Amino acid sequence: MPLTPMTDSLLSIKDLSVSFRLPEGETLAVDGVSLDLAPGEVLGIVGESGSGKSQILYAMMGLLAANGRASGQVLFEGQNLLSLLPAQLDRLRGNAVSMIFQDPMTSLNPYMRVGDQLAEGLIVHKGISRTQAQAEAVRMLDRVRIPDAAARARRFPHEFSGGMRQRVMIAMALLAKPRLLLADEPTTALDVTIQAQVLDLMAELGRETGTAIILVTHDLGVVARLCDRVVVLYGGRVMEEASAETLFDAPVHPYTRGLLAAMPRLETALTPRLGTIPGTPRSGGQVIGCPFVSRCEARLPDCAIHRPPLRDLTALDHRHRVACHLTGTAP
Amino acid sequence: MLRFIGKRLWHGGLTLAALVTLTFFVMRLAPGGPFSRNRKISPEVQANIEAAFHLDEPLWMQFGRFVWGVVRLDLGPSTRHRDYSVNDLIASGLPYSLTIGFWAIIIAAMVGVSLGLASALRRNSATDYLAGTVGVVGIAIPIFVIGPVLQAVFAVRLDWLPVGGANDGWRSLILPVIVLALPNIAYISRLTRTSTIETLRENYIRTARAKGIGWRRTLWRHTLTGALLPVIAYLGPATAAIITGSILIETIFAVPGIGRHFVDAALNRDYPLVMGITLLYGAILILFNIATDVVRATLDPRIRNER
Amino acid sequence: MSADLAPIQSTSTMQLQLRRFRQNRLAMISVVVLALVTALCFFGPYAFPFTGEDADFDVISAPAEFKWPHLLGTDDFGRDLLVRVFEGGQVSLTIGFLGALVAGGIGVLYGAVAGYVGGRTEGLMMRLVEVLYGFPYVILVILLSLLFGGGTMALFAAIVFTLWLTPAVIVRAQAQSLAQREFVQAARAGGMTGPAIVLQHVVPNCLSSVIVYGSLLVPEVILSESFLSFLGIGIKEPQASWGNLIQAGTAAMDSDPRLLLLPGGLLAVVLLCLNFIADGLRDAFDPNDR
Amino acid sequence: MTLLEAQGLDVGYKLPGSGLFGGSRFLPIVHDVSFTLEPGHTLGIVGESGCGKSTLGRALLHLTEPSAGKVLWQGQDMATIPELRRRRSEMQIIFQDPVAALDPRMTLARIVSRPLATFEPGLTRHEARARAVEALGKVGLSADFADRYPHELSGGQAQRVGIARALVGRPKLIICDEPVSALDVSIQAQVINLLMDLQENLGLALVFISHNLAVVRHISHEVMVMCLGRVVEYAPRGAFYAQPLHPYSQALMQAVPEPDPRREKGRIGTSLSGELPSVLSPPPGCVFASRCPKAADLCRTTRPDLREVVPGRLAACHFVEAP
Repeated sequence: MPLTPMTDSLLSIKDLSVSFRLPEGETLAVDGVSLDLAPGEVLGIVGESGSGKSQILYAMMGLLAANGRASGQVLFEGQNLLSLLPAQLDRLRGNAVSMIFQDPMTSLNPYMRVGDQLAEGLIVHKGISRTQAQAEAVRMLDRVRIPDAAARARRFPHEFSGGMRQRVMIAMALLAKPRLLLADEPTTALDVTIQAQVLDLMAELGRETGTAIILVTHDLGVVARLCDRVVVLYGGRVMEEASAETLFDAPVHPYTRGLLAAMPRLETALTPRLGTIPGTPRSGGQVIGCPFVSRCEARLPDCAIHRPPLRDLTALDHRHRVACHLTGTAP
Repeated sequence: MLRFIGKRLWHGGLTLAALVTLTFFVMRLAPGGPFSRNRKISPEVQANIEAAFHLDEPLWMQFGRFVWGVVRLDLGPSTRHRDYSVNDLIASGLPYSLTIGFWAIIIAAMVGVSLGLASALRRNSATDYLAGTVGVVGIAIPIFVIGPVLQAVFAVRLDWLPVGGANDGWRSLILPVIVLALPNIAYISRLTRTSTIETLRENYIRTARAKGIGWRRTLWRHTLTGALLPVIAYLGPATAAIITGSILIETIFAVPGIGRHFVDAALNRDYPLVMGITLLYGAILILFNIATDVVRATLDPRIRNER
Repeated sequence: MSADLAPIQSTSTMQLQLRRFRQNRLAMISVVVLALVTALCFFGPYAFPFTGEDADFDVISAPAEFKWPHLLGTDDFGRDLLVRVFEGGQVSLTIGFLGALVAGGIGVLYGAVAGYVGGRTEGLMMRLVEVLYGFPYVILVILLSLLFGGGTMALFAAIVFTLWLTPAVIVRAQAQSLAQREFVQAARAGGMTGPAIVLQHVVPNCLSSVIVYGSLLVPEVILSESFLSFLGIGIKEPQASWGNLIQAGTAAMDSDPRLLLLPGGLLAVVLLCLNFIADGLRDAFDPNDR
Repeated sequence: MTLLEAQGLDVGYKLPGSGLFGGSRFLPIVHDVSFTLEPGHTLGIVGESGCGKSTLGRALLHLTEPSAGKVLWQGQDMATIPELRRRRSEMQIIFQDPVAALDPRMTLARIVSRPLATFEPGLTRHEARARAVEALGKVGLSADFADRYPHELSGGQAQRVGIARALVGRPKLIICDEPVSALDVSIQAQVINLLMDLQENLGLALVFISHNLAVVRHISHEVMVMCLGRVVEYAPRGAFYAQPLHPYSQALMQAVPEPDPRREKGRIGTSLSGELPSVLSPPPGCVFASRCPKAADLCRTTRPDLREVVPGRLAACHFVEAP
């Protein structure tokens, strides 16, 4: 789904930063991230732990921890989410924008029947009756392939497997037909065959309802399976952004290339040793120059001093942007 | 659910039996007897008084007689108050102890929970510090200090309330109930505050907020259950604290409840009365523990089908 | 291999916890006040030419005029109030700290063994605790102090026997989770025997929660002693203890409030300090609600 | 000489019964597992959660007692080795959660040198510490790490300390129980390479347990696939990844997402339907029958035994033929 001109983008994040006040000082988890999303598009945000990828979603949904602060702009259908009052934000949350989380075992209310937890959103946002909402909930449970949905709706979360609970979460999120679904590592805690089921479901429902999806994950395979476009994050900053095909066929940024070399593969030829990126992933914090400099084996003297801007390599396909001084010299 | 209650009753019965047996033999082992403290009376008189109370029989016989008594709900005569049976003494004292204990728990729960919730929701606010001070005062300053002080101020000096006794209807209950409730208000408010803060950190609260159902609905429909479960679980042991406290209250405010009887009975080795009250207190405690478990089971489905 | 910042001076978990405790002003003030009161109680009486039990009949019920030697006056037997409160403090504080230490010690070992061993033995050990918990505490402690024949030692044994339950339950839960932790399994893979693991891995890691709950145990023990003495079962006249002093004070409440306020006040101050210290320790050891 | 051999191994846990004297129920987790492992070789054990691979790993060292069958260490039944704990220096284990595997109250030098107190009691404190620093060096941690504490380490560094502790007693075998699952991709690669280097330099045998087929492919010589406590396929690495025989292995291969959009976009919609069966109520027939696309009534009733379909390759399926 190529990105049409900027004006009718569903979501436009401009220079978003998220910082946390800790006793030992202020740390910057997200440092000036900008990205756009077209209606119905599936965008992947990839990064290791500490890259700040989840904090972008939490900032948008107003779910930051008490000591967290977000700055910049998050325009969703023209409204800046960061400046909305809680009551205004609540009209959108679970209605126009909804979110699913990583750990299915703890994300559902253990004391409330599953059907009621689903129906609740509809009752609040669509103002329909309880019985109508519960019927709609059962239909949605059936749609996400929960066996004998009507009976299961009356049961409690601890009677569901991990995979089933994640499908319930997806049903809950898509019940109100949102325009945007935010997914924070939805399949990380699942087994690989169950993960495949959940990814298929998300792809199917996304296409069917035209819901745009932002998928945050550390697993490059999951991104390849589900996403149209990918953003690679490191130390709270965008390192590279491109269509899935371009990113995996011709990665430019040393970090992206390093990640792909470090990932063990099933089908390509075996190499005696995996490609490695030395050192440990850096998390947030004020940094002059490129955050990846301490681990980058292709670094230039300039990388530690000047912060590489996100340049558009228009020569390749329409949207391939990279933040690296190496490309500065390239055509 | 019934199986759940049945199992709890069975466990409770076992505990009560163990409790009563232990008390029976510990009392017998304690030095001195029911009549050893009287002024000089001739050995023969002493002997047949003891025979009248079957104290000359072997221990297991006496225990058998006691158990048979319990089954017939007749706890036998009191060795100290000769003209009253244990049943009479309990019947006269119980209403007072129960009323005070009951109101103390109700007030402690209501005031404690609301203070705890308010301070958890608006942390470091005025209510938070107020609840904090009430909490610390309640826990740190014992009943037998607060009681006499309030008594001196409100009853003696200002004469708003009766100094003691129980013949002035509910007015004479106010001070005892408040003093008895204070430590539990403190404990419950601190407990509610911590459990609410922990519940607010749970992932399913984050999901509720992400559903955009508004903070009020999130609080009432999602946060409250999780926050109150540990408090309800504490209400069992709270009754034990209330029972302990009631003995003090009845001494300070001269309330004719069974708590006071117990201390005198223990000091004077009034075996039947001690056994009677122990049985009563033990039963109250176990029933209350079962009640709190049942309430928790209705709220938390995992407990319900766990057993 | 791993490019790290300059080798920082490494701080052990214990040092980290102590530093966090020191930053807690309220807790530090409480430590100072508690130390002051304890010192006064144990060394104060030496400053006076008489003991708490010497009755001086020509100064009966002297008012508090801060005049030497009876600074705060005397009770109705002519015994110096201040010295008696100090001596009472000695009794209550000794029983409090010693009682918490012994009850805590028993509780920790019982809990650590039950938690680590698991299986049927743990079931039985915990059943016993459950039964003892079922006991109305007051009956148990009164019966035990009678069983042990009254007097300070009997009181001490009765209190300790009833108060080791809570630390046992807390440490058992902690030991149970520790037994599953990988570093305990790694110790077994490292050839360590069961007892060695309990002593070197389980108990040290339970210490932090023991210290927190131990500090809560001290006020409990002091309260129990005063409670029993108040009921006339604990420390008997003429020996002074805060319990029996307060009991005497309540009887003369309206005529001479000093008799109650002095011991009661000191007891309240000690209990307040202990509670603030306990809060400080809990925040220092598991600072999750930062 | 075969280093480690499992013969018809069954492992399970006793669940405490309810009530005071309630009888305890026995929950079987691992059923009838057999294999041999040569020195310097790596056996990869792969399977989804609940398939019993971690339980098997612990039973191989008798950290949990097997309920049936035998584990032979250099030909000798481990149950009969006297003072087994003194011989544990030869067989070590590393864990999934690197930080939880280190006692938070000890310095790294003490953690790594602690096993020597049992294995080589003669060593002085100073010699033990030197051995610890040497072991830390072998896993790429400089000497100044010796006095640090676990809470000051990253996940990757903590896992290296776990490996150093395993190395200090000069083992012949290390059981790796999901050692890299909790680590980031770039750190995962570092630890995998480190394990392979150590195997080459020290002639170590490894039992590598993981749910990640790609990681297992990179490090193993032989691969064993487990499902619900049973072995469903056993084969040398090359043959297995070229042509997995058992339908479950094929399904796993199919489900693992690769960083290749064209391959993956073609895979959407091919996932299995049905849920992971629960360990508490294992199905009578084949363990994969409830989700297998080729399942027939035969599969649901009689359990296929593990048979040699091709020399050196075993599979437990009624319909599997030689490739």
